[in-house]
Amino acid sequence: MKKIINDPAAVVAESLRGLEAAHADLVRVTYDPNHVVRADAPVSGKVAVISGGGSGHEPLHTGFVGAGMLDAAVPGPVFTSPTPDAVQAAVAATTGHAGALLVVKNYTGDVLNFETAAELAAAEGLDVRSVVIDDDVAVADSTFTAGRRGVGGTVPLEKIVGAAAARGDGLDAVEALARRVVGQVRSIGVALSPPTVPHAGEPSFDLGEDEIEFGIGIHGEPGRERIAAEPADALVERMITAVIDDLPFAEGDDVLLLTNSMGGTPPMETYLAHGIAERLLADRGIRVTRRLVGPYVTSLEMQGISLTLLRMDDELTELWDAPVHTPSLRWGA
Amino acid sequence: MKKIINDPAAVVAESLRGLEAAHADLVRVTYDPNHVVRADAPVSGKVAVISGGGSGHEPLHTGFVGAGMLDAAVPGPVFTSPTPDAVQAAVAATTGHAGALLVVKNYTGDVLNFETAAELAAAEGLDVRSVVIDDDVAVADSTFTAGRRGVGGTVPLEKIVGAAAARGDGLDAVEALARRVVGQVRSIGVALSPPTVPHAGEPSFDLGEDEIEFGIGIHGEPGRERIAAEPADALVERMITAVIDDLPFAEGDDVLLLTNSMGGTPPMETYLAHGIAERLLADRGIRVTRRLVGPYVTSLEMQGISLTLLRMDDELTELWDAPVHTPSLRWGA
Amino acid sequence: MGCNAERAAGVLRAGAATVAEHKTELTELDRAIGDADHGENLDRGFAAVLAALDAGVPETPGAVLKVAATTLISKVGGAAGPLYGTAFLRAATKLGDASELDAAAVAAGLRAALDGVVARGKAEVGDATMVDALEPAVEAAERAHADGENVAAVLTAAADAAKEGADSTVPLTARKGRASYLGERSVGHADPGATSTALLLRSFAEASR
Amino acid sequence: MGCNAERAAGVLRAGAATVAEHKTELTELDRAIGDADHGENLDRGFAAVLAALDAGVPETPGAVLKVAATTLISKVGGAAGPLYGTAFLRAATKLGDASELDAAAVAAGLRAALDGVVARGKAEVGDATMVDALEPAVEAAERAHADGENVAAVLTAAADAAKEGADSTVPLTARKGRASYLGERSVGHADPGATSTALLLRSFAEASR
Ligand SMILES: Nc1ncnc2c1ncn2[C@@H]1O[C@H](COP(=O)(O)OP(=O)(O)O)[C@@H](O)[C@H]1O
Ligand SMILES: Nc1ncnc2c1ncn2[C@@H]1O[C@H](COP(=O)(O)OP(=O)(O)O)[C@@H](O)[C@H]1O
Ligand SMILES: [Mg+2]
Ligand SMILES: [Mg+2]
Ligand SMILES: [Mg+2]
Ligand SMILES: [Mg+2]
Repeated sequence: MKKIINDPAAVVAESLRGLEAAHADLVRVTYDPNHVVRADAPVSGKVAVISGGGSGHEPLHTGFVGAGMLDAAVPGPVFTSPTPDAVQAAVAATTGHAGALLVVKNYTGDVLNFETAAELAAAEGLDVRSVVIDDDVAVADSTFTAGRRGVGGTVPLEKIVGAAAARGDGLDAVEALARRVVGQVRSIGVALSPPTVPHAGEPSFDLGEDEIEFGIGIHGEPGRERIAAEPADALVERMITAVIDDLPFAEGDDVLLLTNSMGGTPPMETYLAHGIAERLLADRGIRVTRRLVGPYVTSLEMQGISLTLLRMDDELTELWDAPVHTPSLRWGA
Repeated sequence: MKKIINDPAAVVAESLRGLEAAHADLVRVTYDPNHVVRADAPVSGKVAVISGGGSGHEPLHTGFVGAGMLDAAVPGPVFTSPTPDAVQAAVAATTGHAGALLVVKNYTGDVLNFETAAELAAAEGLDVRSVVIDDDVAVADSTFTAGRRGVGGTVPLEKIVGAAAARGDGLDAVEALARRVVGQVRSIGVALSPPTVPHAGEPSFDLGEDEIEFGIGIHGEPGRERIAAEPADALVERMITAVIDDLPFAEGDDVLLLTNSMGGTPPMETYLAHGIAERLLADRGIRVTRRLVGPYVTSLEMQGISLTLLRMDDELTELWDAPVHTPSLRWGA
Repeated sequence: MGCNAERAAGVLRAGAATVAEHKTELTELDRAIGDADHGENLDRGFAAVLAALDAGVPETPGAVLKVAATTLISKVGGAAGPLYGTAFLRAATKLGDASELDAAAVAAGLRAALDGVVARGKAEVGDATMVDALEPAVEAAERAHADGENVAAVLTAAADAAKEGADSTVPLTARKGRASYLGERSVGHADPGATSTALLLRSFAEASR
Repeated sequence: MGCNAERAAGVLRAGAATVAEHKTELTELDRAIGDADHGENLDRGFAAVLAALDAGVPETPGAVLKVAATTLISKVGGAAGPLYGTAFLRAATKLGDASELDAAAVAAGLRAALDGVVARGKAEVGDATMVDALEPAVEAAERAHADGENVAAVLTAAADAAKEGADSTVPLTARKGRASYLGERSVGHADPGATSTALLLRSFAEASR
């Protein structure tokens, strides 16, 4: 394992120091328990939107803290959910009588820890709700699994919900909007190489020189199947088909397309895949009205990409377009 | 080699298709010869700022085309300078009587090809100047080498010169400003793993599990020396010292700090390195007044980072802060 | 022979030592079918439990377990943190403020722990989770107690059954937690949480002798 | 025996075939001390030269070389593109509109090519560049012509000297181009551009027989 780190145990806190130094105008970082809140928190009268999860997926979530998106992010250890006390600290720093929405990716650990934090916050008289995002079509949603995972769809979810909170929507409305977005966003990922968790020191899985893990999770969890390496055209078609067939998306739909690098895949390949996805969607009569291309939900240095489709309408489009000013997503500001 | 590509020979054009699809509001892409110009080019009466070079360094330069930065980018084949006809096409699409500045990274191929293009443009009566950036302190500037390479400093150079052109500065002023920036920007890079050029199919160099290439170039060219892997604190100190000692930067200086991922290094490590660099600069009484952290000048999927310092003053700060709206750098818009 | 607060603390210290010793092994198991952090997570938590106990051992076994519970909840994270935390919390609540535990209390505490884990995680035996170790352990403990065994013997019976239960996860397809994403590919691997449960119970049994 | 436009085109076609054949080898040399693209770059350019000649061979050898020059300038890129392009352009200019070339013209054309490369790239013999192959080649060609040799023999002498010159770059420290970044680490490797120059001249010599 070669990484630009010191002590594997300190990697999250030391990375947060860099974030803090780089974006002191946007965020405030508190350590132990680690949480990142917008510089002007708490914003009085506003529903707080809070997310978090294991670290190693940056910019998710810490890079999305700021005006128009998250009020707080709670980064756990690498690939490990934060603990309830950290979530509670973030709630305390951002949440007033308007309440808070916790955006939780569907992993057993995240769900359990955020659930516990929400209970604790409720006990202190705060109105804190959770929405669980489970957009990964790789995992069949059945009683035989922990359910679909939360992956790339988290980015548009946080952006859109953050915009709704910013324009003054109440907690009921923000929560309902979040559930609506969760209902119409789907993703799939592939990996070409494994990530290496710093404290583990070894790649999280082995992948032959000619293999691709299709339906990878963002922690290097395996997906649907291991397939032979194939040209980008075939791979992206396989991916987009899995996503479209799931919801399903249909001819005439307007969609947001997020072509996401898993970290180790550089812009050249990410844009290349994006171009193919746009073409395939056009072929199917699905209109891409908004797009985002780049590393937004990463898995350390894992090579791979994910594709996310969110069915759009006027309200979602307006909320997506609303100003946002965070370390990693910025427009209109 | 595993990459998300189809035919290695088509990788640049196919990636441009994705860029075009994703940012049709910002850029226009022309193929064969490949060049990317801002959607509203030519901007009448404005000095055109044009750059280019081998592909594989995205977002440099194509991701910086748009209002407030580049009028055109000319992407060559991977790691290979574009040819004069492509540069000429970009000049033709963007340049009027106000003339154009070509921003050229100091590599023999780029210098020769852009030089040829400038001669051809001059022959057509256009006032086209070139500025060569050579900010890489890894390479001693002597008659025994092709001179310092142009690396990370290209980003602030293009941003600042682009802002000057946008506010209406004439070609003499823009050219003089460019030379001033080149005179006070310095960079150094390290690699932890090699890039693989698509058509070559093999990593560009071999690096042992415990080795770091110190002073790497952005095409995987070797640098000063191969050192043993070391903790981030020591590595970043080695880097920042090399940069500071070179200009030299001194106590009391205001600087812009760019902590750049070479592609395969994820945000967690890039921010971690940034935090260390900020601390070391503060220790030396050098004030970081502006910063940029992320993958801005990459070398395909190479793991590594570079640090760039630019000595700032009021004018450069104002130009850095000026609105910019490109695929990969956006603020104030 | 009963078990007072000091002994309870000793039992937890032994658990912490076991986790530290098997940290790499647990993480390796988690690498195969999860995300390669189970040993790391538990060790972070139990090291904090050690530190908390070093700072002062509470008055009753129940209070000792409560310290462990809150520490694990706040330090372990992942799926295992809330689950182990709940287990210790429910056991602590069950034990109340008794100053000494007998075999009956130990068996009842284990049952409460299991109920807590199931309430939170909704796993059943056969899903290839820590429940596959804990449920047979509880049953064995109850049988041993019914047979009139003492605390150490009750815990030993639990540990033996937990070990068997953990081993039984090897041929199973995981249906809860991260490993469930693997589907049939989880077959052939011991569940990390079941394994850590068995290791912890073994260390508790040995420390209670 | 002179060399008309058709023959000149044949010579270039032979060059293109050689470049295609040695593409991987040239890229490998460039991987060692450069950026692993020299074979690829040249092959892209010469394939385009082939296509241009297939579309129609111009009237004179000079015009043939000019087509090669502009094609190489626009298709090769990198350092080698402008340098080879300049070489062919200067040679073409030197040859003027003669319809046949004799040995004197070939030697003079080679000299013009070398002058162009040096004017653009500012390299000297010993810097470990294509100049290390081209300069001795030009001198050998001039000697052969002075000795009364024919076109094929002049080119053969050039090719032999170029090969020796290319080999002579192995122990050198590169001082121009990308390889110069390596400093002493460039020692022990043949320069890719010198090697391609030698290969091209060899193919020209053979095709002109
Ligand atoms: N729903 C559940 N019920 C019971 N135990 C579970 C459940 N989900 C996961 N586990 C246990 O947690 C273990 C994984 O713990 P750990 O690796 O620390 O957390 P994470 O999976 O979040 O990284 C599994 O091996 C399994 O025994
Ligand atoms: N200044 C120069 N003068 C002469 N030849 C040069 C010079 N710089 C580079 N070369 C030649 O160019 C070759 C490299 O060509 P190529 O790999 O195609 O371009 P690049 O280095 O831009 O990738 C070198 O091997 C060398 O022979
Ligand atoms: Mg985990
Ligand atoms: Mg090159
Ligand atoms: Mg785990
Ligand atoms: Mg080269």
